[in-house]
Amino acid sequence: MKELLDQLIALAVEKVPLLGQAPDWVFYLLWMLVAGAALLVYASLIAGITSWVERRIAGRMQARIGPNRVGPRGFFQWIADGLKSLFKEDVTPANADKPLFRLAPYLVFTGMFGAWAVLPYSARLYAADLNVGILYVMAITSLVVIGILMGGWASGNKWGLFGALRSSAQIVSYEVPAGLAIATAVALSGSLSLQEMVRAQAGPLGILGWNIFKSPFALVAFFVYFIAAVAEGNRTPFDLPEAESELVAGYNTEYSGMRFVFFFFAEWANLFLIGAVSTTLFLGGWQGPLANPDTWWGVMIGAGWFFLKACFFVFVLIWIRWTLPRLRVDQLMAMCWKYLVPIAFVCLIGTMLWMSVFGDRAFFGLVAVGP
Amino acid sequence: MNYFRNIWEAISSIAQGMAVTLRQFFTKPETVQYPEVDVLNPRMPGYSGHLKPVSERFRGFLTVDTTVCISCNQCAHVCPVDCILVESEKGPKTTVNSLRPDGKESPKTRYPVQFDIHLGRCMYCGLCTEVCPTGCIHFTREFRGAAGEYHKLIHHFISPEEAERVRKLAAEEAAKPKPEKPVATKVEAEKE
Amino acid sequence: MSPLQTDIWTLNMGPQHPSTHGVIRFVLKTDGEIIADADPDVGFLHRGLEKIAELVPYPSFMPYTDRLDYLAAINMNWAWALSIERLAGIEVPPRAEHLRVITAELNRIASHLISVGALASDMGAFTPFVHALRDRERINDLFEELCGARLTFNYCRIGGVSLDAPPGWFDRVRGFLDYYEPMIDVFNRLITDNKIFVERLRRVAPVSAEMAIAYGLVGPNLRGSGVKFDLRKDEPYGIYPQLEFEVPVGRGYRDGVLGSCFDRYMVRIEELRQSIRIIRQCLDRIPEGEIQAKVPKVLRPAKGEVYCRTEAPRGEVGFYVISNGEKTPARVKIRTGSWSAMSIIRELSKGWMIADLVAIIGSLDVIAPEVDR
Amino acid sequence: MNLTYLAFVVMSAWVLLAALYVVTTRNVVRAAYGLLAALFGIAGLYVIFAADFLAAVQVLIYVGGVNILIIFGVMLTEHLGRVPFRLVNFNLFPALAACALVAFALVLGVLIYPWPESAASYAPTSARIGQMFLTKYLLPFEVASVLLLVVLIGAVAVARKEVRDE
Repeated sequence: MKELLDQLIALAVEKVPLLGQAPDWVFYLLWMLVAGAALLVYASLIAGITSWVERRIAGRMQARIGPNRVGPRGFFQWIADGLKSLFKEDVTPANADKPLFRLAPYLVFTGMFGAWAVLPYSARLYAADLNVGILYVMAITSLVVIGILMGGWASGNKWGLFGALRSSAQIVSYEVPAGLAIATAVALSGSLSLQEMVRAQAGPLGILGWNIFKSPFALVAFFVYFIAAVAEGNRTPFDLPEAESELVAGYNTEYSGMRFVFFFFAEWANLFLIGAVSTTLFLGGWQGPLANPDTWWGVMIGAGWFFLKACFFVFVLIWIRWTLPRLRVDQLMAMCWKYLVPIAFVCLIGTMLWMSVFGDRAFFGLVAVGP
Repeated sequence: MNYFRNIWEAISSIAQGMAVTLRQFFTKPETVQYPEVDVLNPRMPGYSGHLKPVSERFRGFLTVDTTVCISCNQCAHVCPVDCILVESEKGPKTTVNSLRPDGKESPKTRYPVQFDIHLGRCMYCGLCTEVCPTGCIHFTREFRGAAGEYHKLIHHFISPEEAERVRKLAAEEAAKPKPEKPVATKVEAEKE
Repeated sequence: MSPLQTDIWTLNMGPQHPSTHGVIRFVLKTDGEIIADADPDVGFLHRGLEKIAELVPYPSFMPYTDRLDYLAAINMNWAWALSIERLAGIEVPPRAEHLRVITAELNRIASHLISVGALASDMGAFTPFVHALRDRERINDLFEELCGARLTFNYCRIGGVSLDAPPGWFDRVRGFLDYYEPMIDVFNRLITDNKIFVERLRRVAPVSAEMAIAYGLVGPNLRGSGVKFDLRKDEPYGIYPQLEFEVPVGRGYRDGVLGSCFDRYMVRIEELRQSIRIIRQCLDRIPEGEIQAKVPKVLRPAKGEVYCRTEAPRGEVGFYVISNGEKTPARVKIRTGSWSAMSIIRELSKGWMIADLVAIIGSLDVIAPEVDR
Repeated sequence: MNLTYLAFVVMSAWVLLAALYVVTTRNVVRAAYGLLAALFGIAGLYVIFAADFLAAVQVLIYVGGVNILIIFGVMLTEHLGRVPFRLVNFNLFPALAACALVAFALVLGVLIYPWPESAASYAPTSARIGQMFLTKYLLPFEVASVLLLVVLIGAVAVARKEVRDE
């Protein structure tokens, strides 16, 4: 990939006059723009298709069909909806704080898509590999809560403000168990970089090295992380910020047209993000049978594994959403502080003890070989 | 102990619920794809769910067989929303075949010159069909009634020409000192 | 330390709000999430049904009773028919009585399905609502075969019912019951047993028996508070005395508080089973015969008045009818269950959260047309 | 003029403008959001100085945590922060004096400290930070932990008292 790019750049320098004299950072900037655009297209595609998938799955779970008119089995429904939203009137309430109201959806969008830059799609397929990758993911997604808070407050609607307050309380709280569960995975992998974490999960069959198999505590930590991630993503059963039966639509009550779509695209992009991060942290990322970071086909198979695992999580998330009722605010907090946080602590300490006793050998390897 | 019981209950009950939705996920949907599935066909070809087609007794739009209507006005009287308007002229006396199962014949001396049913007002209660002595007003299974303009919801069951013809007939009838049978049979024949 | 100074917010919940079950408006005063006051503002759906009743003849009011509570139209029809039958002293043939019980109990199942489904959907789980509707759709099919309508049945008549069952209908009802009885368990697995759902309801807004009686709660809402009062047992009408069934009451299901939202919900779930039991008995013993008593074409009941109450899915529905010998009633007063349920919401919701208010409205099963009439 | 320098100038200008907005705007909520922008800019400066761990943590803690709480608090003030508040200047001179003192201290610190000539290498810093915390800076680290614990317990105590008052 890099070689191909270098050749392309060389070709461009040769053909385009004056480009040869341009400083290096021009190329750097161009490369970043291209990578960013590619990532954005990929993420939008995933988010859009997820919106269709979710509606189809929801339909079938409710004995309905779901969208099936636009294209084969309604596959292009999301494009139709996107186009429709583009043409819809974009209402800004008179009582709104206009600059903040307009800014909020973009913040949400940026926060969600920023995290996509460091996802380890495969061994050599990624936009960036930061050595604080997982911290970056946590940090950049906190923009989402700011966007929600901003949008909810700026729309000048009390229901919106309610949603925003609930959302921020929820996300700030659930960052704690999520962080602790992530720390468990970090302790097992010994790195903050997502690529390194995935590489550390290599093991027999490509499966047994996964973090959830390395220690029983990691398995629990995985569930803790997953629940906390669902809560941070404002999905049912933690969808209090936009609880439609209580708060009309929560923080996006006043949004319409394209801005509304930004909120929702971010939500659907978040589904894949939750799946991807969970996969990376606990389920071995692109590790899997036949995945090999050194050959190109091994890399492609790895990408397939990663995509498959993430999509499985997307399905589980949708499945949960269309089954469960919603928690109440105090129950939400009780669940976080009384259940998830202590359990996450136990997992972290337990994993460390486990590692000091058994080393970071795989759980199943341990069972088979004995200590 | 309660603490762990709570966790266990939460996990098991959520798993149970998710099993139910998953089973539904792999079951065929029940939705009727309405314009594609012919719901008036008893077998509803193309549909795989469990719902029934529009039944025989379905209370769709009202329709009137004006040839058997004896203009007794009972339907208009019983109608709770006054959606039926009947005006009639006195004409030659005949007997008509009623649509009722007993096939009872009713004497007919009045002929409707206007029979309007306002389907925008009608609440499809069926009281009019029950009081009708001849069964001329009855339900159809038709339910597709979208209209672009409001006045199109008022169904006129007698055309102006027909009303004009009946009026003429009634005027002739009124001019005569005594009604004669042959005229009436001619009317019947024409109508058929 | 002085407590934090907090502002009271005034919020407008409704008339266009996803969980008000029709057009009802609440003016909420909240302290954060906690409700200080929920002032119900009703009347958005007022159609003047009581006045209409004075203007149309006795039989012609029947379709209007469908609209009184469109989720339980048969029960409303029956209440009206029964009132006039008592007023005019009309005997109803036994086959018609059985048909009435079968349809009314089917309708009770349909209505309770909406109620429990809507409560689940208010709790944020939309799928149970659709699953409930899926089963209700079959009842609608049965009704459509019987009387031609799926919602506003207009099936009962003064002195009987309008149509006899079509051939094979009873078998199809039996088939539905065989299908539906296990579905209650499936539904329970889907939502009733759900830990989140139970926790959301089991201790929320308990109504004590005294309070329930004081506010005149009726039907499942009253029984949810542990008061065993069912007009089908305690003031029997129709053929209910000949039928065996139990009256489920709230008993603090799942370690909850007696009379909480979950008790009201569970009473409805249990009533589904009882209704099935009643229908099965009726199907076994339905006699042949007339379905309509001899009623004069223009009904002019003798001077007098009657208050007749029946047990509808939302509790007691009573018609107070005064006749002065004309073909239209002189005065009709309708008493409905949702009205009293509505009156308790203000008292009940104080100190609970907005999310609980939704649960309270849902568990009381308030239906706007019944409130406003 | 290389890219790092340009980025530094841009970032600094961003931080300064945002900070200026915080103190000049009359809308409390917007001031909180301005603070957010400033904190974000500081994280950007950390990135430029190759302090990757610090940058991520800056965003995580200050933007994702502290600032949200500030906004949270501000939004709950009366009338949703729509009342523009006025800067009354009777404290102008003491404030100026304090500012001058702080500025003096800062400038002095900048001038005295022997800054490294070139930017540090872009090596991962998290491991070193961790080692430093557990060796050289153990005492300040633990003192800070205890302080945070005290704050946490205090917050719980305050919150509980209010609940009892109700």
